[in-house]
Amino acid sequence: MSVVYPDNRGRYGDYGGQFVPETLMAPLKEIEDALNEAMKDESFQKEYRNELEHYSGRPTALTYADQLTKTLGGAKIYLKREDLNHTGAHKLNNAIGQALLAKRMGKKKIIAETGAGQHGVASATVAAKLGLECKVFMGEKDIERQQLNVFRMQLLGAEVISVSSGDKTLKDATNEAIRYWVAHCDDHYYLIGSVVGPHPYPKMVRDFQRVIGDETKRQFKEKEGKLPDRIYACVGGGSNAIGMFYPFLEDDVELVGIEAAGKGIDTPDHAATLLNGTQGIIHGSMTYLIQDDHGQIVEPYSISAGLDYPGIGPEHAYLHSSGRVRYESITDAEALEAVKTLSQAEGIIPAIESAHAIAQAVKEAKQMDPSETIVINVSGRGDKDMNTIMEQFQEG
Amino acid sequence: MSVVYPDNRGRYGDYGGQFVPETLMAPLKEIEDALNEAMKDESFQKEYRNELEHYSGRPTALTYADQLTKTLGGAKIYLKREDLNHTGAHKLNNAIGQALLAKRMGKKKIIAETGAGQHGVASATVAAKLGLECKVFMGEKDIERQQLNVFRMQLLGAEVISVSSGDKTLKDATNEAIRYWVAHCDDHYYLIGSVVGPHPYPKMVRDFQRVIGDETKRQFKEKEGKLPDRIYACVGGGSNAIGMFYPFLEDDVELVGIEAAGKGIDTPDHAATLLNGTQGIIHGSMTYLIQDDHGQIVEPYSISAGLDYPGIGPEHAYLHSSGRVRYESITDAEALEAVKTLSQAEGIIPAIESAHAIAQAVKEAKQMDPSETIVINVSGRGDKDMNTIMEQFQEG
Amino acid sequence: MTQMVEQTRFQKRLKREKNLFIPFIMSGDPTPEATVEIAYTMQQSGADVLELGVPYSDPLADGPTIQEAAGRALSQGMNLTEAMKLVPKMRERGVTIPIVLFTYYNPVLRYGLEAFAKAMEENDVDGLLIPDIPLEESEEIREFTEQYGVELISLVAPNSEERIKRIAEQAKGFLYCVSSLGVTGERKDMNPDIASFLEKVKHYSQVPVAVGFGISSYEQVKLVQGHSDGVIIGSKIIKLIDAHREALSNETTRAGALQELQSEVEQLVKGNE
Amino acid sequence: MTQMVEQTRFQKRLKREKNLFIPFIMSGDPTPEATVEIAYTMQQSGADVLELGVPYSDPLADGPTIQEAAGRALSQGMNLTEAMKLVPKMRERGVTIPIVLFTYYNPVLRYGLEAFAKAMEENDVDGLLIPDIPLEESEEIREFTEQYGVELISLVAPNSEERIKRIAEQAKGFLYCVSSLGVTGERKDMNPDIASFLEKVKHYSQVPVAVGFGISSYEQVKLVQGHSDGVIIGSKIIKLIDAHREALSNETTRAGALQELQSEVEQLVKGNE
Ligand SMILES: Cc1ncc(COP(=O)(O)O)c(C=O)c1O
Ligand SMILES: Cc1ncc(COP(=O)(O)O)c(C=O)c1O
Repeated sequence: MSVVYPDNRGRYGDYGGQFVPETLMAPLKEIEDALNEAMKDESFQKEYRNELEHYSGRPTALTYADQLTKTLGGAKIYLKREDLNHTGAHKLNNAIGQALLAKRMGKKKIIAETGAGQHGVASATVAAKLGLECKVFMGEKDIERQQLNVFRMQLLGAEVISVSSGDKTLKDATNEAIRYWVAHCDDHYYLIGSVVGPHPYPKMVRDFQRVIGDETKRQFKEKEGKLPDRIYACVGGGSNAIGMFYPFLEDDVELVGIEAAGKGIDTPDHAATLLNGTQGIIHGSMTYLIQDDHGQIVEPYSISAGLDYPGIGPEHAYLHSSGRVRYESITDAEALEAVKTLSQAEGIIPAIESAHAIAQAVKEAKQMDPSETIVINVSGRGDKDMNTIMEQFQEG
Repeated sequence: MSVVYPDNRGRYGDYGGQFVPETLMAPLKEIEDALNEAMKDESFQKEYRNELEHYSGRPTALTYADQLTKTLGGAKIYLKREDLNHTGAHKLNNAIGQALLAKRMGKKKIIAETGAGQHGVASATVAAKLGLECKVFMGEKDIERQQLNVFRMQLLGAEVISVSSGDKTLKDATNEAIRYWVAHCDDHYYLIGSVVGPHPYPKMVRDFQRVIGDETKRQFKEKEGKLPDRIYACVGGGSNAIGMFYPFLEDDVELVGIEAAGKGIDTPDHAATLLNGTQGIIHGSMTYLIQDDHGQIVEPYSISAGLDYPGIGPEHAYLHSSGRVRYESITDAEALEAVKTLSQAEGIIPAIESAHAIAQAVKEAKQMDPSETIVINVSGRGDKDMNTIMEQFQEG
Repeated sequence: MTQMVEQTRFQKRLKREKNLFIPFIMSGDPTPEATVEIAYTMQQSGADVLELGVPYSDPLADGPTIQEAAGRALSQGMNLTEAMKLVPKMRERGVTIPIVLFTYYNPVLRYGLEAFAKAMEENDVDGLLIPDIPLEESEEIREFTEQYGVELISLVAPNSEERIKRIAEQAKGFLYCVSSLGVTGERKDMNPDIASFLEKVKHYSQVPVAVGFGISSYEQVKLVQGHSDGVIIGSKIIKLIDAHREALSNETTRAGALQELQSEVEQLVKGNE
Repeated sequence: MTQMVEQTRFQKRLKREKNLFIPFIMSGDPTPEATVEIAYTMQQSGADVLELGVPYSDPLADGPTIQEAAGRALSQGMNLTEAMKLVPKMRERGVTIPIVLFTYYNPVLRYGLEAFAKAMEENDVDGLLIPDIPLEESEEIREFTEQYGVELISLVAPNSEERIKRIAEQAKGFLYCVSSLGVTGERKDMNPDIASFLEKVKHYSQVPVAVGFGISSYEQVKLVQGHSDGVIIGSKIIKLIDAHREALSNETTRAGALQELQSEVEQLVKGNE
């Protein structure tokens, strides 16, 4: 792979970097050094792959969506089944990698931020598995909305720390996790859940998630003897998307990232950071974000808690500006419809996040030729969303 | 495998058979013939294995429980991860096999019974996947208790039929499914969820579940170069247990099935059919069941909806009588404690059903020598049980 | 088959072999006492054989009407032992037609096969019908019913196909033909293929062929009698009884209710006059 | 580096280089008008430099006290533009000490780097402190602050280690030493290793070395002054101000409150007499 970013300042073109308080420069350097060394160490790689295979159950399946393909009558559709990972989403790939790194660095305690609780659960899970202490920062509002995930984390032995600053949601939980880390970076490792944050996080999380794309490439070739024409993935922070896209960046494959349009990209209630945001800094990284005219960060909106983040990974900002990846957006209503579509056509209830990618793919697959092929990354399963989906369908 | 039962009447020693109304004899014969023919057909076998691999994500991992082993200081513990299957339990193995058979038989409609909803979800899932119509019979009481699973089945396109006869739970849902089947057996296939019911169901479900044991044998040999000393599995109807045990029946491996002792095997509130029940007929099969002095079936009790069945598969009755499998029982309280134990030691939240097997294994592993090895079948994940577990821990 | 010379109790009590009317009633519904009287009333209404149901917790061959009747009977404390005890009382009351016990297999197993067969004999039960044992599973109980002189009634269904011959050839008492696929309970329409099905059954059967499941009107009775030797009426009878539940439960109002019941049953099996 | 001859605005306004007292106040907390008066009061209490905070939605280097002050200021409509406009008013009121704008980087980017530097000059702002850009990311803004004569204040932390030299050597105005790992806010105990850390910093620094984060009592002020050139006090000052929130918000009661505030601040930095 000859993609040469990030540069040594952690920049992807104009994006990325380390916009953090001075106090964090040392811990970031420590992580970067440890990471570089670990990634070169065959025993670390082996340990990481071992946990992916024998703990999380990788490789995840690449499922041919027989009925969906037939119903739409267009491109041949495959689903990359990240929903089959232990704990139900791609999040664990990264959590495993970082937790192993933390352990290698001699850190006995990890901290993590979470919105809906998916990354929190993944972090609590690997912490339990590796015998680390785990604190999960979570907005007060999210704690109320996601009681089951809160309990799940506690059952796994993690401490869930309620964050009452700001809007009391994911962005604030992240702020608070960073604040806590600043004060405790000597013995705590901060396990970020997506390709966001200061360098080396976006790169590290990408490298722990690229297993999605690497596997897909191999599996797709086995099944079809070629590469897919297009690949779809939803984009919140952007980790499942970059994990899927990265190994295909230099191939002749169209890559499509789907943001959450919430109630509509022309309303204030959306989370379409690239399509409707502006350049700036969030959580230590230069990227796109949703902000007001004075540079105050604005609370985004999406029905899916995992896409409801006002920033986006800097590599996506770069791939957007370079035009290598096409970004689209899908509304709440379209995503919910796609949940239904996939459930009834394939017996797979996707996470609402993933349903954004499905909705866009369904739109486009119809227009494509049956000789063309696509892959949709099903980043997670919908079990966590059943209450939301139920409420929505019962209202509507 | 030279185990020669069931005989041609579907008997496992004294147990099994076809204690059904005359009207069902023809459909049962039709299934038996179709099954025998399909099992010999390499293309059917291939289709079945293909769905297991590329849809459900098999083989499921065999995870070494590093921390649990170290904490207990006894036998080396492995976990067979049926929780990693699509839809979260071993149930799908069987649902896939039977739905493929139904399709092959030209049936466009399937019916299924469900208690907590796990087998209902598995059936609705494969029905969606294979384009079959699906009706799921579920007791009125269970519908109230398991609203999310009801909605999940509906989202998958299944019709959930509320059963208000009898105790309005699983036993009655099964009765009602059988009644419906009797009237509609010309175009409906009845997809039973465990190794229960009249011949050929117990054999068929076993043969679709034995993939658990076959994989375990191969994986364990790869990792340890030998066979495990003991294997543990929980027993409700008995499908995950028989699926695990069957390939080991002729090996020098101790097999332990764990029933639900509910509030205690010496109280009326238990579901320990073999240990505390008596011989009789339930749902078309001669086996053990929980009944009163007049042969009326008694509603069993367990905190886990999947073990809360008054009968048990006839093959278990046979293996119990022959002494080949040792049966033990675990109370609600012990199972809940085991949920916590596994969650915190390994980052795996098991289904409460599976936790019964874990609890027994934990008890015994401590007493064993570190040179000995055991496998616990983690039949499903605990997500479905979070409300129950939360309530229990908040009460306690 | 050398003992065919001696007639069974059932055979002795059966007065004719054509146009049989076989009502099904549930022991203990609405009360054990009422059941005895209802049995007698059935005979008065023209019943040729009485099917006496034993309530069971899991009656999987039955539709809602009989399920509910079983539920009511269970809550009256009815069970296999008690149901058998009703038969001598019926005899005392004057019931002379054959009485066939209808019970699921599990209570029988629980009772003990031989003990049960012996108890049937002692209580003057003439026949036994177990809806959840097909021919293949009937060997064990058959041994004892034969030993104790009880006719084990067999069932055939429209989908029995090549099994019909085997079942019909060993049928005892009468052969119970299930009218159509499904559980007990009323049906709007009769199975249109019933005629050819019944012809086939009659061809093999040595005993009267009676049709049950879903018969609930005089028209259906007529239709079925035309092709067979008799009708079995269950759910409809249970409903007629249930309409008088309170009156039948109460000793002072019972006689009147029985009279009404008798005329309703007569209308059902004999038509409007 | 040939223009080193000319003094910056900051340097001109800084009256001494030892025992500096640098209070932090939040623009718009409790009101914009009050902020102007508070600034003057700080000068009266002995402040040598004023750190003027600009509220930000996501102040990730700040503890709860300053976060909450920012929240109050934001709800007063305060922002980067408005905060700069306060400075000429402070000058009018008589504030002659250097004023350093404290703002996170995102509002600055949104404003536009050059436009912002120019606006700082126009509004007579002397220095700029951005807590979320380390040396490595400061190049772009530095170009413009230098062009418009604004001192870009740098921070060093106890874990800066080999970075200390690089940071200290290019420090402007004063060098902000973070007392210990963590965000802004009071601390019970001071970092015991602070002395050796400060020695190292002073060794490389050409400008006064001031210590901030967590200083909240006279004892701590004394301790820190002993090892450095000054103290920066933020959260404690915000709390003192907040205790007078109502009185300060109201024009008729403001003067009295300011007087009390002055004596409280003096007590904090000068001790009990
Ligand atoms: C299932 C699922 N998909 C996608 C996302 C979005 O994250 P990312 O864009 O980093 O993949 C989340 C975040 O929680 C998620 O749970
Ligand atoms: C996770 C899980 N384990 C075990 C069982 C018990 O069934 P069986 O004994 O057939 O494996 C169930 C039934 O729903 C289940 O969901």
